[in-house]
Amino acid sequence: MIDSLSPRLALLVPEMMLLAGAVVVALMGLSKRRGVRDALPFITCGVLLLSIIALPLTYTTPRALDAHLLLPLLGRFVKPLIAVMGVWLVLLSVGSVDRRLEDSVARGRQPFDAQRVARGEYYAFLLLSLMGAMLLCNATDLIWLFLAIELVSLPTYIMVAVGGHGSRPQEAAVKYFFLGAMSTAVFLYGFALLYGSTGSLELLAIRDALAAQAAGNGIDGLAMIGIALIVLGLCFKVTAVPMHFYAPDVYEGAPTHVSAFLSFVPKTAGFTALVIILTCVGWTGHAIIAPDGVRVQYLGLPTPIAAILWMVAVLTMTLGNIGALLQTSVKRMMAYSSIAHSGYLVLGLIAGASAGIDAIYLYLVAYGVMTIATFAALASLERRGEEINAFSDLAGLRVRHPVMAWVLAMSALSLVGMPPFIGFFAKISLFIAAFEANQLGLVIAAVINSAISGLYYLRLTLTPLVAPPTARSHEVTSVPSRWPQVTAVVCGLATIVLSCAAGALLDAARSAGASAPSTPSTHSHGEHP
Amino acid sequence: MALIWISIALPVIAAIAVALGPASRARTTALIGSLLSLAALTLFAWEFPAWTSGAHFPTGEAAQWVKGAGVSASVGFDTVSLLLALLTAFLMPLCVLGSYSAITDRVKEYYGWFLVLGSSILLAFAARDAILFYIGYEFTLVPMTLIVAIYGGPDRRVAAIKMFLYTFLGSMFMLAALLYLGWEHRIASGSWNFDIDALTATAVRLPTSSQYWLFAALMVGFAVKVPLFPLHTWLPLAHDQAPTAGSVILASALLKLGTYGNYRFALPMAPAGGAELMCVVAVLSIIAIIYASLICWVQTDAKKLIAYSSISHLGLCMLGLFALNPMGAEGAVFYMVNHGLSTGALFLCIGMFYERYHTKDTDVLGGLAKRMPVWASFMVFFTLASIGLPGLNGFVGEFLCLGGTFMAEHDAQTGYPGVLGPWYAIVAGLGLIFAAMYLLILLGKIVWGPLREPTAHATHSTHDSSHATPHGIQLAAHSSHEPVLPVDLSVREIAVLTPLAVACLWLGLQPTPMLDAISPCTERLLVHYPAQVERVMAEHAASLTGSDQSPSSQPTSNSLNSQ
Amino acid sequence: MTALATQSHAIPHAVMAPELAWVGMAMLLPLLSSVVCALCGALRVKSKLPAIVTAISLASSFAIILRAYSAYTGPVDVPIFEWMSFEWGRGGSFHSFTANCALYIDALTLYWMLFVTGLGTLITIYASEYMEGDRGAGYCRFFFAISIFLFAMSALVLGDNLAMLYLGWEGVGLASYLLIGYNYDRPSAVAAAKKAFIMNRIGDLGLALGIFMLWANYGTIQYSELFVAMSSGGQTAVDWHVSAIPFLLMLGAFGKSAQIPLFTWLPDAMEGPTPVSALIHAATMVTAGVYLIARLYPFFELHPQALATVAWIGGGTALVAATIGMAQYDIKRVFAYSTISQLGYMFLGLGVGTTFGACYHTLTHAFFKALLFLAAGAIMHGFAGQLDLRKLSGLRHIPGWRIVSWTMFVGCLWLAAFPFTAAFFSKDAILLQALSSDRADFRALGWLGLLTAALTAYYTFRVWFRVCAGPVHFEAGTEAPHDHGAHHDADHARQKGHDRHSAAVHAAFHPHAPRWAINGVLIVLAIGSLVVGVPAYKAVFLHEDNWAQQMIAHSSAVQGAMLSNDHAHSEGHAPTMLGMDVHTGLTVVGSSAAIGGILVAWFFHLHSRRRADQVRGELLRRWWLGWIPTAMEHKWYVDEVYHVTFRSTMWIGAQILNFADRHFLDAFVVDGVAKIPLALGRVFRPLYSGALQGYAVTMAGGVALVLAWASWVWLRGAQ
Amino acid sequence: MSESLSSALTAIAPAQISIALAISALLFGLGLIGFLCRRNMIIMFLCTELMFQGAALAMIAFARLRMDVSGQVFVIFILTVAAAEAALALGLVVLLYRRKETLNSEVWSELGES
Repeated sequence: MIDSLSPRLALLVPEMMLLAGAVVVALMGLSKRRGVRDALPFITCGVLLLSIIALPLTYTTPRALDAHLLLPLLGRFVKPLIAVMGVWLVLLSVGSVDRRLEDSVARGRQPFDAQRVARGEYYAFLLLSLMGAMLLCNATDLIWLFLAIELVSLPTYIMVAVGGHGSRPQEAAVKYFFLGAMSTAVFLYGFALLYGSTGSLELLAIRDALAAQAAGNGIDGLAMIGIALIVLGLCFKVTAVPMHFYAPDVYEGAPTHVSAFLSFVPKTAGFTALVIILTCVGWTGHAIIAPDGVRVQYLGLPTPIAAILWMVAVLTMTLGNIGALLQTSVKRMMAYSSIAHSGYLVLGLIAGASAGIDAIYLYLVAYGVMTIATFAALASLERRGEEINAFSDLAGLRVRHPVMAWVLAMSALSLVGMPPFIGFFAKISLFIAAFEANQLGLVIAAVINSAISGLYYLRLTLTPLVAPPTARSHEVTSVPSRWPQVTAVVCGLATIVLSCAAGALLDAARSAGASAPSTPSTHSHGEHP
Repeated sequence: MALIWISIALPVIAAIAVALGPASRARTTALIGSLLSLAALTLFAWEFPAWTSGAHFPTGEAAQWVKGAGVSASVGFDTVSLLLALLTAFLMPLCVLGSYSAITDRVKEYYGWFLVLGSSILLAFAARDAILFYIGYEFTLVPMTLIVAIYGGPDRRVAAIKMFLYTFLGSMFMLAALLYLGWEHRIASGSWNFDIDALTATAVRLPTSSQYWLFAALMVGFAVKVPLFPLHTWLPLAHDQAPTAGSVILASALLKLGTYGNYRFALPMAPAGGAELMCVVAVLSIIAIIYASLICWVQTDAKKLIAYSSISHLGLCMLGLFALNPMGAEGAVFYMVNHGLSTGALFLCIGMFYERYHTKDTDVLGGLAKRMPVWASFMVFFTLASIGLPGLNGFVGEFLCLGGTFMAEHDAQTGYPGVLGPWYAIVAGLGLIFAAMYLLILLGKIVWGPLREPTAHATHSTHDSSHATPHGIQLAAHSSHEPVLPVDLSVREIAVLTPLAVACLWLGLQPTPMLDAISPCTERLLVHYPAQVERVMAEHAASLTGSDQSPSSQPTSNSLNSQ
Repeated sequence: MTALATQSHAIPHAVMAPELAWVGMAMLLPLLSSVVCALCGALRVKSKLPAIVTAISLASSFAIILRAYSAYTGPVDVPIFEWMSFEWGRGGSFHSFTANCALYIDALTLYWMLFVTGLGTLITIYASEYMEGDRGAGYCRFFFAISIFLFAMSALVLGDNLAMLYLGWEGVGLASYLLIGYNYDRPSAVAAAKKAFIMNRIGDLGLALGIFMLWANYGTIQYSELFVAMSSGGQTAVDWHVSAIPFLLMLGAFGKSAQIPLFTWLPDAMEGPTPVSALIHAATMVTAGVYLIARLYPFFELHPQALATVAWIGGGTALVAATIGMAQYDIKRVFAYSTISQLGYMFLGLGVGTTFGACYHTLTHAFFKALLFLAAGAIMHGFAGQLDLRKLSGLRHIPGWRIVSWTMFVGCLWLAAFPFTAAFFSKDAILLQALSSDRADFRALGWLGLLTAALTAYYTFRVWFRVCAGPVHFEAGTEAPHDHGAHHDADHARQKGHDRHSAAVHAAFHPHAPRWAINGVLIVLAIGSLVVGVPAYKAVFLHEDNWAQQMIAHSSAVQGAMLSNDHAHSEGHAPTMLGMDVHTGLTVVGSSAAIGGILVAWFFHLHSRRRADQVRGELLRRWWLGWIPTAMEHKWYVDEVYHVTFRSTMWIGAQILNFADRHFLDAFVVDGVAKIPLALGRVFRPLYSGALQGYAVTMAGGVALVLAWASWVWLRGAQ
Repeated sequence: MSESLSSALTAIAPAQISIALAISALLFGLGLIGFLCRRNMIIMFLCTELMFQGAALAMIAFARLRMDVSGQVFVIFILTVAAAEAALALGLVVLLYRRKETLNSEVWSELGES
């Protein structure tokens, strides 16, 4: 039945499953019985697992190739990545959405009021956001791209507002929403200009048009400004400078499980969108007529875009690392660390073509595992019902919660890039990609930045393991539900186990990164030699 | 090949066993684990075919770890790395045995991390792949920082953090250099491959300017670990705060990673750069010798004194390595092994009296020969070994390093033109006099002289003239369940020190087998240097005489990496 | 004894003789005995076993040396085992560095080993009784160190290459460190031990550099190959590298034999037990410097001024030490300075060219100086550590002390070079060479030597007349009844039964007369001093060749063996002295100096002791003369000068460096760098104030900035 | 018939297109400035809508220039997304108003570094 669908629709089976799941979960959220409401996260996981299983069956290579996608095999790597991380993100949030309401209803202090229950909506929006991220890989034209990006971010605004209680999540939501809307407008205007310059919304057509312009006398101004605006607009999604200002407040304000979601899904979607857009521009570089009339072919992005990305990369890394040094709140520090890691990822963008994209996705795998492990450890602990926020709460965690202390230590060491952990392999693959693009300066900047990051990640390692327990840290107890701890342990071990599979992951990413063969008029950059 | 991986993996398995097993059996499992690893390594060394050929064994293709980035999990030794690995494996059980009475709380973590540290050092020495070396080299930081931060002295966390960050920044420079080298190799041969031999082959053909920066970057990375002069400030703090076994492993195995790094990476990979920077590094190591010796003289804390003394001794070792002739290089490698043995033993001795008196301050403590004669004899023996008394192991290394530095100018004798000369040797010789001075002062204060015990113990020694009270000194001052230690050394402690003493004596009297094993490696190391040194000297002479016809472009450079 | 054919001047080539390996036993036996002593110490043996074992091993090594001497035909090279040797070759040129444990036996070696092991045996027997109050740990440790010393000394003398010499050199330094610091509960002893080791170490550095220089120029450090290379004019370039060799070796020799720059450690070394002072700091160790120069004598002719410097420093030290010796009150300190002074004579002899004179004086000096020290030791042993010559008098009248007094008298006669004593002839040989040399400065040194001889005679007999002659009066020393052992045995105190505290109680204290072991050794040494003079008597009366002269002539320490001997004695004009022939002149002046010194000492220190104090009082009153006696008593303030110039400046330097390292380099530089990112963080902190509009403005500004930068780059690129 | 219509239309396109683009840029700029200056949250949201309309106008102008209908299709989607955001924005504003009784956005600035 599936092959009767047009190839492009056949590829969307996992997304359809998520949609259906979202609807079911939304409805079940309203049921009176507590058991059903408690089962919601596990249903969500079930849906996600189903989509993971369905993917290899439906996303076959021949079908992908004749679906005229810009990066046909990208989905085969990105979609399972998003689904797997989605599962862990859901398990992370078990028991903490609507916790106050559920407890008061359970104790009978409040009658069950379908209006106030938000758990169903939370998981529905979560599934929708994941669906948006998956859809992004199959984008064939600008409209699809714009809708997919919006589908990723709109649900997150609500998740931030709904997830927790008190004024802080709401303040985070309002900031996140307004600044998000502004950045959406920016890259929408960019789309318009790009459409104006290339005359088509089809990504393949845009790529060929831009290549033709490049072959002629260089990409014209309108397209250049359009691409610049798109890149800057998307910087919001990946918390890159100059659009990163929301991140610290939103990560600190939002509940921990939502911050975990924000730190991974929008970042992956953002970088996928950036990869798609920059593939249109192409890393084949552009020809400059040298003074003596010889056409010199330069690898890499056109100079202005490369300059933008270079500036964005250096500023993001530096501001992220420097900002994190002074923080007393763990979640705020994780926000800055997410900014810093985006800075490293932009390095991959500049490298582009074969090495860059693979490095980005390997780094995203590693980054996902590391941050989810950290957030899961934080989510599994609480102090007098409140979330863990300050470093002093974590002091001497080893005494009462040894496993969580070790998970925090392992993930922090992996984030800093300490060798046996996956973080190290991700970082050196990024550096290698940067070398491929002759970016020695950027590598040195990244090296110095990761040395600076040693300062605050070491604090995150040593505080739970070594620091003497303080009065506050004695009150730290574990959350009733066991699932966040399970997530933390699994992701913590993954940081080491995955490093053995670093080679396999890099090869999988490499095959995904290959872009579609262009029409014969322009030469497509060869496979990786 | 399998034996190497077994000897590396065994301590990790033992660490896991310690973590899972009960705390009471932690010590024994740790001891068994480290002994097995030593046995595996000695078995490998027994039928090591390349004892005199200076080649690497086992060579050949190895499992690809990250194929895209060219990182392969290839492992192999040459005689120098095998000797240093044997030194580490030899010291591991001794340290575990030595810290039985020192560590009383969080025992499982201590032995777990200690074994992981040992296996990571072995991995670094065994690695044939630059990134694999980096993994082993870098990961030693985590267990070491935790051991110092958890089990150390009063302000241990500051020392641990400083050690971690200082070495981490240094190794970042080294990583950048290695990656740049991998990139040059990628351009030259088309694919990423981090095998050390391949990288060395490419690095040697680089133009002099890039070799210059490559050598500088590698040098900074390893100078932090060796503690060369300006970058040494973290070592005394780390030693002062580390627990006994921690500072033994830090002094004898971790510092050797720095000198081994120079031997494996900095020198062979950038001969052109190395030849030019040789004077700078030699001057730094000479300053290190004099500077650290003078500071030792005024130290009142025994452990800090030994820490500064190892800075001074390793300064001499580096000087020998940079004398660029076989005599100096062999002396340096030999010195690496000896320094590990004698300084490690000294730290153990200091740990032993620290466990009894809980103070390292030489003003408060003194004349222990009367109270602890056996300990005193061991202390005197090891101090003399590190002073470099002929007949003991320190002398041979010192003599050869000094000789190599001295001979550097007389290339007629060594066949290797060098950059250093007699004046370097004379100043380094002064350092040796200071070495004798401050170590004897330490002996004079702690071992000889009238018996001075810290006040906490005065009450226990009922009448000072009577022989040692049969029962041990009641350590009321410390936590309750501290094991009672006999006044003089217990059998366990003697069992720890005797193998070290025997090793020192044997290496002192019979250095030839080890020297013969090292010499082919050092010759292979210095194969490019005579040409480079002559070039540098020619340029230097040309610049002096102002004549500008000397070819500025280096003969060895080629237009390799133009796009 | 096979007739030693007088060889030609060239140094005989050494023959490889592996079958003579048993001579190596002479070196290894003391090592075995040290191991046995260490075991005794570990097993807490209380008996005299260590002393017996050491004595036997030394006696047997002495026998081995005697047998080797009898079987001696020519220089022999005996390999034992490989110590440090490796080769490397680059491009065809083959280089090697070999330093194996092997023996080089020639006449000089045997000459030295004879008196080293001989005296070693005698002094060990003496020490067995002297140290018996200390049985147990101290006893074993003492004899362990003595055996280590003798192993190292024999390694030094027997070794066939300079590395073995260096091993012995530092080994004897270690032994003297352990033995000086024997009473380790006395801080002064520990300080003296440290000072001795460090001063020796400074000398050792000179020696090490000399060894490297030799290896640099000749490619080998084995004596046989060195002499071959030397005789064939093998050195590569005669520049400062070659001529620096003698000066560096000289520094090593002066460090070990306590000459001018590095002599202050020897008087402090008297802190050690007296047998140690006798054996090490009088007879054997301090002669190592003389042996070194004698062994490598040809190399001292590489630089014209080398031997002259040796002579000048020798002469200078002799005079300075004699002047200080005159003003000391402690008997052992006087003898220590006399040792330095006599060593000065030996170096003077070497400098002016008579290796025979120097070596023969070493031999005679070894015997009579050991005798004097052991006598002093007996006194100290008996009088509870009393060594101040003002508090002892009239010993020869006390029953049981006659042997000690008269053997001491023999020693003093020899030290004062009384005419027709062995020392007179050996000193005469040195001064003869000096005075008959055609160099004016050597002749001046000769006269200086004669003046020092007079001073020596004076202070020697000052001690004897003060201590042994005159009315019987003595005060007990502050030490425990015997001057050894930090913690004396409880049983020993009971056995003596006297109250060890009140030193002033005269009647209750009666000296503890030495028993057969000490008296026996003293007598043997006195006879030895006589016997050692026999070759000189035969040379003077029977006009045969002096035995010592033959031995030295037969070895490498031959004057002018290598270079053409430019200042050969031109028999043309016989050197004259005061109008008479040199020989007769020297005997007349020398003996008159000795006798005059003795008479002056008799007058001041026996006849009228009050006068001595009066003279001293008058000297002190005159301001322009007053400083002399005080300066002499304070050893010309040499120690203080060293302290100020070297020790305190380095101490201040070290404190500054230590402060700089901790506060500047560590706190300021390293922590400063770590604070830069934190400071930057504070700069950017206000950007995150929390206001929504604030973020929006910054974002818009950021976008504008990035677009401007991109367009600027683009425009710049497009031109 | 359609060709003549399109050919007729294209003749006038380039001149008018720059005016349309200028207006869209003006709209976008006004929206941006309004968003930055006004404190009232509803007005801020309206300004974002204004920016959306600016983009839509640009899109229509280019569609007109290229005589390609897909640009206008994009505009329809922009309107739908803008509507979705409007719903979400107002819901959020109501939530905030219920919490803090004011629409001023400066009230919401407790998070952030002091």
